Amino acid sequence: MNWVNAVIQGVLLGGLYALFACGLSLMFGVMRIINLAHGDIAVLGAFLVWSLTVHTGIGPFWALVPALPIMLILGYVLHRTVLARSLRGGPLTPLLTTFGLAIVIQNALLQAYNPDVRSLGGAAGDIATGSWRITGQISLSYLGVLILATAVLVLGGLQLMLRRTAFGREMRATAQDADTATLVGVPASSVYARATAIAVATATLAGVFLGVRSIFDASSGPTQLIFAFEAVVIGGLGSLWGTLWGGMVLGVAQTIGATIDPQYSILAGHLVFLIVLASPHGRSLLGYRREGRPA
Amino acid sequence: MTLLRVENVEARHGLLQAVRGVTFGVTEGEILALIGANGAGKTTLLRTVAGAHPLSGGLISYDGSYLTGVPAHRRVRRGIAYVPEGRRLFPEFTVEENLLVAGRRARSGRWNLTTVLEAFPALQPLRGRLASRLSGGQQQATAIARALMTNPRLLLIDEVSLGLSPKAVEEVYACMTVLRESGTTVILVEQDLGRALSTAGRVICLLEGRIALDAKTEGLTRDEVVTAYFGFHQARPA
Amino acid sequence: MTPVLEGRGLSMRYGDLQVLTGVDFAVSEGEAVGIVGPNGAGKTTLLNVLAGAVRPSAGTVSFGGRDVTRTRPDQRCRMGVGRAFQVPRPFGGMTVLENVVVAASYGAGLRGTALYTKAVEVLDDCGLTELANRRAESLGLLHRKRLELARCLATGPRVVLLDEIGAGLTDAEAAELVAAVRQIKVGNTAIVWIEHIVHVLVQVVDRLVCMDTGRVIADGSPGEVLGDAVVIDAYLGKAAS
Amino acid sequence: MTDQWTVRRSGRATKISSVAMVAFGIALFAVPFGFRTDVVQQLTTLCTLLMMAVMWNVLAGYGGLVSVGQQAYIGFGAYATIFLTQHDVTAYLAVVLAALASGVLAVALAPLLLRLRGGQFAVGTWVVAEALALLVALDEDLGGGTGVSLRGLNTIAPDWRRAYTYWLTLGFTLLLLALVFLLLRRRSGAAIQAIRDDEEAAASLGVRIMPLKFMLFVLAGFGCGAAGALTLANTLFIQPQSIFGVQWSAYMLFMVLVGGIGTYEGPILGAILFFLLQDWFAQYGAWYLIGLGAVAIAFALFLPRGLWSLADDRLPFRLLPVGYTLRPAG
Amino acid sequence: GGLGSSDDNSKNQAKSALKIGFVSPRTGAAAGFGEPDAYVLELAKKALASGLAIGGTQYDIQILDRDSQSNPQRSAQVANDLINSDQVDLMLTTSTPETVNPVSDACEAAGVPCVSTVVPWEAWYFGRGAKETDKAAYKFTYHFCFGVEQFHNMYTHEWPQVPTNKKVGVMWPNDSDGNAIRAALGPLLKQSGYTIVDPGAYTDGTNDFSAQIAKFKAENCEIFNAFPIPPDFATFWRQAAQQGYVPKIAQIAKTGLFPSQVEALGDIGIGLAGGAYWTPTYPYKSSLTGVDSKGLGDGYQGTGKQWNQQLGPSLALFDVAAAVLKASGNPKDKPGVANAMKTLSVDTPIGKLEWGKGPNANVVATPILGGQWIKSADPKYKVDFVLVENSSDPNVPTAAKLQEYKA
Ligand SMILES: Nc1ncnc2c1ncn2[C@@H]1O[C@H](COP(=O)(O)OP(=O)(O)OP(=O)(O)O)[C@@H](O)[C@H]1O
Ligand SMILES: Nc1ncnc2c1ncn2[C@@H]1O[C@H](COP(=O)(O)OP(=O)(O)OP(=O)(O)O)[C@@H](O)[C@H]1O
Ligand SMILES: [Mg+2]
Ligand SMILES: [Mg+2]
Repeated sequence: MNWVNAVIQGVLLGGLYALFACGLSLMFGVMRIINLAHGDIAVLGAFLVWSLTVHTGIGPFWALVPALPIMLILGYVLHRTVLARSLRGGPLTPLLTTFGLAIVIQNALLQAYNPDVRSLGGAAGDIATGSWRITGQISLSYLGVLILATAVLVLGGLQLMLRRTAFGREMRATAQDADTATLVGVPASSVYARATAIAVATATLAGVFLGVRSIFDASSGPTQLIFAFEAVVIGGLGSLWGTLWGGMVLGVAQTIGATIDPQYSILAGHLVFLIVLASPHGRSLLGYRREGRPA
Repeated sequence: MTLLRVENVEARHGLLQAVRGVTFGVTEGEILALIGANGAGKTTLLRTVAGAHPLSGGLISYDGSYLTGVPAHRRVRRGIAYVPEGRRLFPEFTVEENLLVAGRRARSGRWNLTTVLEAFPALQPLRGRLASRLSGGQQQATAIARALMTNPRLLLIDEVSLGLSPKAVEEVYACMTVLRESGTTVILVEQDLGRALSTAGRVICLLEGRIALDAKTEGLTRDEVVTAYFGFHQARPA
Repeated sequence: MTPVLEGRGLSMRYGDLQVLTGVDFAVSEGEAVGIVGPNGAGKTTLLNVLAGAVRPSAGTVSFGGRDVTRTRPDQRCRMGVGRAFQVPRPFGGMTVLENVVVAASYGAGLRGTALYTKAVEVLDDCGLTELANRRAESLGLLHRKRLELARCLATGPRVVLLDEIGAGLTDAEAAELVAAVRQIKVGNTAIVWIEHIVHVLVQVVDRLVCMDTGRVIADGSPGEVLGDAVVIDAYLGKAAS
Repeated sequence: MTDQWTVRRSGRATKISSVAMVAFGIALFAVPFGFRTDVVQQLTTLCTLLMMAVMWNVLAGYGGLVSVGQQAYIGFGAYATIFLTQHDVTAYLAVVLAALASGVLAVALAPLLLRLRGGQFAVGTWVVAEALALLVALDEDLGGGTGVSLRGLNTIAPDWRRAYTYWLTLGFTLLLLALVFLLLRRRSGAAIQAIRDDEEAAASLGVRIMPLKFMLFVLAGFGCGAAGALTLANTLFIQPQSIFGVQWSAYMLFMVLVGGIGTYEGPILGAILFFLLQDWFAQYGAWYLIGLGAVAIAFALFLPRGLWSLADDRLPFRLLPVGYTLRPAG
Repeated sequence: GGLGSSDDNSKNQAKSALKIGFVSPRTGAAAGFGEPDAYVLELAKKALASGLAIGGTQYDIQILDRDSQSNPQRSAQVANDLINSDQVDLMLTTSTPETVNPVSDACEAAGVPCVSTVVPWEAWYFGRGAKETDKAAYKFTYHFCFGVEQFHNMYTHEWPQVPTNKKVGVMWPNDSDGNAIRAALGPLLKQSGYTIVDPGAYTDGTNDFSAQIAKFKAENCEIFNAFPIPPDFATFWRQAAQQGYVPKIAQIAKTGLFPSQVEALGDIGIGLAGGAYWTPTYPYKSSLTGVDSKGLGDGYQGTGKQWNQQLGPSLALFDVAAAVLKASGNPKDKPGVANAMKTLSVDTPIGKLEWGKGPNANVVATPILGGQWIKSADPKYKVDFVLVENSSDPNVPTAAKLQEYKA
């Protein structure tokens, strides 16, 4: 029974990882920007939503209604002002930019909100603590299911958008070769900017769920970053569906590891990640699309 | 009617001036061959017109207005298409996706996926293949087809026949004739002098970034061209 | 004459796409072989197999009588198989000279003065002396092609595999190239040269091979092959007729 | 024609500048005799930063291997030192052995990690570092998650202890700089850059890819291990979460990119700049960090090739003879 | 300057100026601990503005305040800079082993006296390498803080206030506090008749605790005890609520120190039991500033924030500093100052600290009292902390009895 519960909780946890990884996957897998500021952007979004809930008294999910557009605009502007220019500097320059951005956001939040911890869980009410009790040992939390459902919707929607729509095609074209994309009429920088906007908005979503699930303060951003990166890589760069699976594999690995012994929880996730990378099958299955240069 | 006018255009790569004060005009429906030795500045000139390379002096006007400050993707929408040197296909796209991405914001016109594939029958069986897996000549054909998808009024082609088999060259030039008939203006860079002279109505020869020759192809002798090429008279090599 | 580089029964498939089908190919010391064929015929793939960039699905490759089918490309290069890519692949961040130095020091195993002499010589042969200290990424396409050739020659090969190094050259430039390639041949190096500009090719090669859809459809003296009706139909088109 | 040209590796200016740099490096050994301990201590810190920057540059700048996990070796070097001192090895000897052990760790990890590319490599190295941190935290003898202090240096008088640590750090720094120089100066230098630009083309010219990458990877492991062990000798206390923390990689990235990636001198400048920023402004807390971030962004936007490019574009000669130039003979 | 001549430096310095270094986490993960430090520093600076008269000499006092960024390497670096560049005469440091241990190590190695607090003393003393048998492991570094004993004492007096089955589910992480507690508190609690259900050490930053929750539910642990970092506890506690684990006593340490951490939990935070090393109801006064605990709390609340426990020990550090400098007779004599620490006795807001009597020569073990988080009566604040148990220091009044935790 414990094992069944571990798997279920792992899948739910995977939803959170996937959601967290979504924006990263978009930027890292598709646009090839390793965004070190992703976690901090998520926390920024959480703070924004927190401020909205405090000042207006609405619940965190309602607060998303104004917050998401704000973050979309922020992402757009971020790209137009900073990222676009640093993309021209070579493949590693965006890394430096996002590193700078990460510490700027983190410490600006620290200045603005002081080091107190915050949570959105209280304001979310029952959703944060309620659950469906399946048996004495197994329960499905409202929140976990909501996160998972959101992850499926967001990642699935973006995956469809990328693969099936003309805008998605333009985005992938821009990622492969931005200069040439402009030569076939794609407004590359605005495509990138829109993609960044989406990434920032999904980060906000993830940040809010994180805030409902636990607590956050200005320095919480980086803590989940590695799990998100792992999810992206396990799932294969460039595939958002893959990221969803990657998140779940990681989540289940962690909960099963914890069932064996709590200290193996995170370690188990890392080991599964390394095993996937090490196995020739895993690598070719997941990595060929982007990284292998055909002979 | 003059479709494109290039006035005193200068372009540089860092300290190196690749195009120096080039002036010429192209009338609608004309085919212009741009020739010149290695490093003469042909590619740079075309890229400047397409908006892929910054202008460091002079003006370019197209269809009655200046292009200064117009980004490359807008120029495409106004009808300037460029087939880059080295093809530059999107390697992770299939042939079809390569074509479609160019067609998305295209002007309307006769070219669409169907008509383009008809013009390049060799591409038909390759539709679903990744561009990175194409042979050199297949890539070249795709690159030209991709440019057509934007329904250009002015088509700039760098190194037209590079890598194409003789038969494929035939097809491409046949297509060029079709284009002219439909009123499309073409500027092509071509090293095969014979081809260039027989297809184009006019030829411009660049020498170290300057125009060394600008003439109608009718009545032009090979010797005149070769002289322009090297800046001095040189016997045709055996 | 014994073949230096020989492929027997070479087949290559990508997924369900058969790119080469039972190709036999050989080139002897000092011999120059041209390969022609329509786009997508499998010429470059054949070169890839010979150079070791891909492993054939079936068949063997031997070099100097040794089976090298499973030998890595860098090993084959050091053994004496030089290769110029169809789409040039310069090391953009390095100067032209440094590009050549890599080839001469690793491919040919030269050191010190011998290395420098070789580099200077190869640059001069390929007309790149003027550009020697330029970063390779700043070269135009045709200069890149020359650099491709220069690097290939700098590895001190016993056989060179050239893929469309002459494409896009003007007549005069082509003449220079022909002279340069003839020079290679004088040194008893075997040459395999893919080129679509047939009139340039025939000035150098002793033998011409025509491929189509992964098979060799003609093999013989240039005159024979170019006069072959099958070749005209598949490759040359009506221009030749 | 051919004898009119020759290949040159160094001009007179280059020779003078390299001799001057070597002399300066050696002169630095005398610092503890002439300066206060705080200078010695700060130079030690600077040297460890410098080692890290140089090593990261070797990997990312020359080898194209962007690692986010070099802290694995930093942490390993530090913990190996602890482990050895716990087994009665003298502290300074332990530092040297720990650096070597980190090199061995790199040898062990290379088969797994070097097969990865680009983003996979970056994340893969990071995960390895995290996994190592967790494994170390499981070991009670090494202090578990609590952290552990380096005992055994306390017996030496503080000034001498700092001087010894400094000399060892400086020695390692110069050794690493010399190794990198040799790597670049010898034919491997050009080959490494070739691999970074295009692996397959490099292979087609006879370059053995794997051994070279392996060499870079092991060198970087060794260097970072040494930096970690010396960090411990300098700070005396470590804790798995921080010594294996990803912030090291972030700092390396900062130093290398701000200084100028893929150049010999850039990371040195970057390390000095980072050190000075920290030294002057760190007391301003969050504002300092905001400023640091702003500096990073400003460099990315306005000087993407880094500080060294300013000098490089203006200097008529190279400071170090690592390149090749064609010059008229005579 | 240079090797072997470091003595010159102190001679060169103006005789009458003393420098005190103060290192605490202001940014990074532990920034919450450093939050009240700015206020405390103000108080101390004001009190020391006119300097100190020691052995007939009037000394100017300069306090050098540094941020450790919650990172050991950074802590060591700032400490070394303070020691070497600024040549501080005394070092003070507080809050979490990440900051305190490296600073202490740097001071010990350099021979600079150092006083520290807010790290359970075992994690400080043994965590830095002292053996069980060492009774005076350090020459220059001194510490005051609670330890496992105090927790044990508090728990065994507080828990009986609510009837339970004496089964304790514990969440002790694999970090400095968790390990110290597991090694020492577990056995003590067992001796006192409690059954410990320990699912094992987990790693800080774990995102799912269903395994532990399942175990606690299966074993019916009516008491729950945890030493987690705040985000882990929040995750755990929400999951526990989701999965229906409701103990009668939820005893937390390390998290729930500050009102914001409890507030953030919403309703499920009300009723959590925690320990306190200082509250404004402590009947003690700072010997340096003359401020009493209530004054300290109110003064801080005057700046707009609710009081928190850090105020007491932080101010106490300055009390100790002033006292030991005076006691030394010659504050420039570093070994002399360190020597004076051994027998120092000083009044602080957290009580009288007396070295030489504690568990060892370097440490004073300070009391920890039991309290519970309740809904605040003051409309300005959401939650309030009331003391329910005071056996470690009966001078401090309790305000209520422990209430059973209700979901
Ligand atoms: N990216 C670059 N950086 C520096 N110089 C460049 C760059 N690209 C081209 N050049 C130089 O500019 C000049 C003009 O080059 P361009 O490519 O326009 O000539 P081209 O006539 O197209 O030559 P080709 O026939 O080789 O394609 C040449 O000297 C070339 O070396
Ligand atoms: N990696 C690959 N995966 C799948 N198909 C491939 C791959 N590489 C080549 N092909 C296909 O194999 C066929 C032969 O390609 P190849 O490059 O050998 O042709 P080629 O004779 O060199 O043509 P060209 O004259 O146009 O250069 C082509 O149809 C090509 O699309
Ligand atoms: Mg060109
Ligand atoms: Mg080919």
